[in-house]
Amino acid sequence: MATVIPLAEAVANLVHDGDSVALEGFTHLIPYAAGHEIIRQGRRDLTLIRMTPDLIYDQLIGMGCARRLIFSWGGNPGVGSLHRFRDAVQNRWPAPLEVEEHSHAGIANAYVAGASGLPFAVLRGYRGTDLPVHTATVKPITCPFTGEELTAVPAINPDVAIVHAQRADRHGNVQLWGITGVQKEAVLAARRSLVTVEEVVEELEPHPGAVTLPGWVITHVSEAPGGSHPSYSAGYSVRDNDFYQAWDAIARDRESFLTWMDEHVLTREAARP
Amino acid sequence: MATVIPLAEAVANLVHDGDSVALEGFTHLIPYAAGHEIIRQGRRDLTLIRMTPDLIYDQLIGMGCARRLIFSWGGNPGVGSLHRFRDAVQNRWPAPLEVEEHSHAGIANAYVAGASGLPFAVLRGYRGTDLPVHTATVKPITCPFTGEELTAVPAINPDVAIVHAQRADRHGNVQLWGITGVQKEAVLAARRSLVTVEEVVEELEPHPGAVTLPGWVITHVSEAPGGSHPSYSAGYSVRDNDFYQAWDAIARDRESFLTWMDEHVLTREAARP
Amino acid sequence: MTASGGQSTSTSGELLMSAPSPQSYTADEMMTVAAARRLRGGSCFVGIGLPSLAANLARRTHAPDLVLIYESGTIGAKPDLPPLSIGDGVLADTADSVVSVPEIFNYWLQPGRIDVGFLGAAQIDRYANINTTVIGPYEDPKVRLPGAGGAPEIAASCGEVTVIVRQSPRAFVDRVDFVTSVGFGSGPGDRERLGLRGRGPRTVITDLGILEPDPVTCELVLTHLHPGVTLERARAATGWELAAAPGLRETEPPADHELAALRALTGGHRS
Amino acid sequence: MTASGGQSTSTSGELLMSAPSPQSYTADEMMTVAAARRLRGGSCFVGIGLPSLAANLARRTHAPDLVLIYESGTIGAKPDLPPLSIGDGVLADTADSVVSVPEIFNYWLQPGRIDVGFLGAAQIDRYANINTTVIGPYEDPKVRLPGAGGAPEIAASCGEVTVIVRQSPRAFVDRVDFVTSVGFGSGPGDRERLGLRGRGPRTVITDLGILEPDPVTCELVLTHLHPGVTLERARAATGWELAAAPGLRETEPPADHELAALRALTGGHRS
Repeated sequence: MATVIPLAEAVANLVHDGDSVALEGFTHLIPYAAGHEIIRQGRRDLTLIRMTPDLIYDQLIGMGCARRLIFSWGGNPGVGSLHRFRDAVQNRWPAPLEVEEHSHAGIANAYVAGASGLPFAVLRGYRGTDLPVHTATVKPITCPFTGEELTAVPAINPDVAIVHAQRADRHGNVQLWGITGVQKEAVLAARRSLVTVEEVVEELEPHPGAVTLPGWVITHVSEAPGGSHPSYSAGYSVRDNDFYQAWDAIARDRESFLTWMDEHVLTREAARP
Repeated sequence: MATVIPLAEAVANLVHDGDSVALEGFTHLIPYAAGHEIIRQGRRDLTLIRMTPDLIYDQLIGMGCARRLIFSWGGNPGVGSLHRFRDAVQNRWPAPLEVEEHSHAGIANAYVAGASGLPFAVLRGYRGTDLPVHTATVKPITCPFTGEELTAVPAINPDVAIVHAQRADRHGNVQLWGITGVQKEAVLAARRSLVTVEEVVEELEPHPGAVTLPGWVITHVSEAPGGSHPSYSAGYSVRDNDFYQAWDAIARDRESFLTWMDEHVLTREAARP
Repeated sequence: MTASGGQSTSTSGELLMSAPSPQSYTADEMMTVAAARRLRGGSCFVGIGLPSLAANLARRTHAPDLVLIYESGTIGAKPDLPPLSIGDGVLADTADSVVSVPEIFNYWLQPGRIDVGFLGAAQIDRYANINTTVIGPYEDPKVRLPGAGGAPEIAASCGEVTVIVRQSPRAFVDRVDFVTSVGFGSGPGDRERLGLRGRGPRTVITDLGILEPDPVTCELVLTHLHPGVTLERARAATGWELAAAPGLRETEPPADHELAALRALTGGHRS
Repeated sequence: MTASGGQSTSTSGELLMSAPSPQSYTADEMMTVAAARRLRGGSCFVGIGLPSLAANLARRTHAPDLVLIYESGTIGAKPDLPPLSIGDGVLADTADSVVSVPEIFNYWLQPGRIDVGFLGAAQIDRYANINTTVIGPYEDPKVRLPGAGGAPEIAASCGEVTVIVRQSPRAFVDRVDFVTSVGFGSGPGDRERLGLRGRGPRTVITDLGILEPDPVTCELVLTHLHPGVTLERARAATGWELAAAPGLRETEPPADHELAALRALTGGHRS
């Protein structure tokens, strides 16, 4: 059964140097507060996993937390490039970044395999592209019935999965709705998990489109109101498009990036409700 | 876009002699009314597919509609055996019945593969059982990353899938909730599909736990209020346990079965709302 | 049979009525209480019929937090009365989460997330292999049973398996006619060789006593006799040379509160 | 880039501003209108940015029943304004159904259920292969682009593909530096050999004209020039010897109602 504890404590318990960590949330419910806490705690050598590394991964990479990135699309959605990600790949600043690159369908299925206790997943994908040339974790597989050749990707089973949700009850049962992305799969695939929530409530009322994660498959739940900003939590907040635009200028320059991080992340405490 | 037409017309359009037909609904929302219409129209040589062939398949088999059955559990839930199914297998009455037998996990994954446009699915299953000895559609497959041996089953892509749902709108968008079983997969895996519904409404209101099937993946929708009896439609009806009990005596004897079918199915018209 | 086969139907489909005990409870009540006691908490993948009754009894007595999972996709169901079918509305209405059937098998059962799988059987053999498919040859069966349902993968993937089945020479056979669900195959090492990740059947609870696999040979041996049952009677009800475990004990009889809770669940009439 | 890359960012990340046309509409408006016209109905898997704008324009003009599908899992979204991100709340709020990301790729895209895939590109080559991954060598890139997102499987599995991209020698290259999404590979027969089941790119719409694959060679040839654009200018903006199709025509200029609808979508400022 998940225990409901403060965010700083949860991150300290769950995320260690060298871990593989998946922060998921497909443009919605992105766990920014938890990512900031990882930065504050100074974690290093992480293998960061995420379908759509966006600003939070730009920040983790730029602050030197990551050694390796497993991803399928790395950009500032609706704006352009991630400058810290680019600087790491192109100039090895602040540290070299290994990349393992997939398509969305590939990573989504790798999480499905991870959640399903299977060593690999099968899809129609990658064929004819240059991805398999550079990504060793893409292999052909033959259908034992038709002889057709398809593609296999290995399961993703992160050490830790972190997601943000609308609410949880005191037993750590979690409810999220709207665009729910690949979060259920990430949590079920991981060895340990943290769910940050907008609020902890007495009882979870049924909600259309809601996905429920029972507390017994989650390690920790932490209250982090607004913890998905500048992304959004349907029913609680809207996307801060201005910040996504502003990030382009902040992150373009190493100095302005570090100054911003110092002011807005490093010297702030995690919310302690 | 699905067209909303009367049940008799929909069955006549979609189900032909020799077709493979999946009537799904996992103990809930079982499409009895559609099954009865298939019997009335006198279809023959069907390959019937269903995870849990229960009374409706007992009736189809006993009335001689089926040549072959693909299934994973054939019984009268909570009561005992299906006497018409047994009589067909043990005594070839009224006709011999070929069986292709799986586990629930195997059929569920075969539908998933069918819905996903893949020729096969991979699971941890069947190993060590006698099922693969008798079921040719179960084969070993090796993980290209770990070398581990797992099990593959071929996709199920029925000619026709038939399911029952709570409601649809006039565009044929369908909504079902409660235990939703494998119905989405069956419809998406099939070449043609029929959804019978408790009612056609002006607008589908959001409902917790609801699955929505857009009209453009459905061929026909037919109004069939009470069409899941003696199973149930959450929000509309409850399971008629007495009928499930009573069926044991009705179906045990060929004569009493035929008399019952004549009286309750053959001489009744499909509802024409 | 996990999928709704009814209350452990015998091979001919009728309920096997166990002989009344001299005690103030029936042999079936003893069996159900003994089975419920084995569930200590965590999560349980529940077959309908006797397993469902015992799991609900456990939740009503010593294991209120036991998470019940049914193959219809209901996770954390809290029925007031044991459901009549695996897909009763009460399971969905009281569940923490209802998921699709593919999801319950792929995301929940297959990864070994569920602590205990709770199965019935038509036949069980000395290595705890289970048959719910056919009596006699597959191609020309003497009795066609309902089939596998969820059982093969429950038996493979749950942390461990508990079997509840009435003991008789027809049900307890030397070798099952058809291996629907693997216990220990042909003996030690078979589960590992097959890649089955759960520990397999740890307990077989009957109306006469409790059997457990011998730690060395994996053969089912008698570890408990229910009050009033003799070793001879248990052996006469078993189709192989049933051995008694060194520490063979008598089962603790049902406590009053256990019987009261059970009878409340079965509506007063004895199951 | 299907996954949110912004409005067809150039290889250096800035928006390529096309030169204003002498007409009462911009070249980008012509491009968007021409792209919208290609969507006749059915279903469309929509990348963010220019594809999303054009798809929403089609829904507002001649194709009100066009089913928009975004990789965030929203099926049948009906946004009032084009979303800024692929996962904008408005997509979920107005959708007929919202499904998980694995489901949108596995149950909806992969089986070939979706009629048109609508993609942007950073580079495109003569066989309509698309690059959104790197400029320069992969291990030591000159420019690191966002990557594949949903594009490889959209390009493989949709009934056909429409590409919208501004035409320049940097973007229209003889051979892409990295094949992120396959058009026709190295030419005829490659899609079949690779087992790609969709028909591939049928139309490439730019700010200068429209290109289509030659039915025999699969090479992109110019079939339409937008009003005021010369063949020479289109050739100068192309990194291979661009051929004109036999029936090269001028694109119908945007109608007033098309422009009005487009400008309503972009909030008055020209996209």
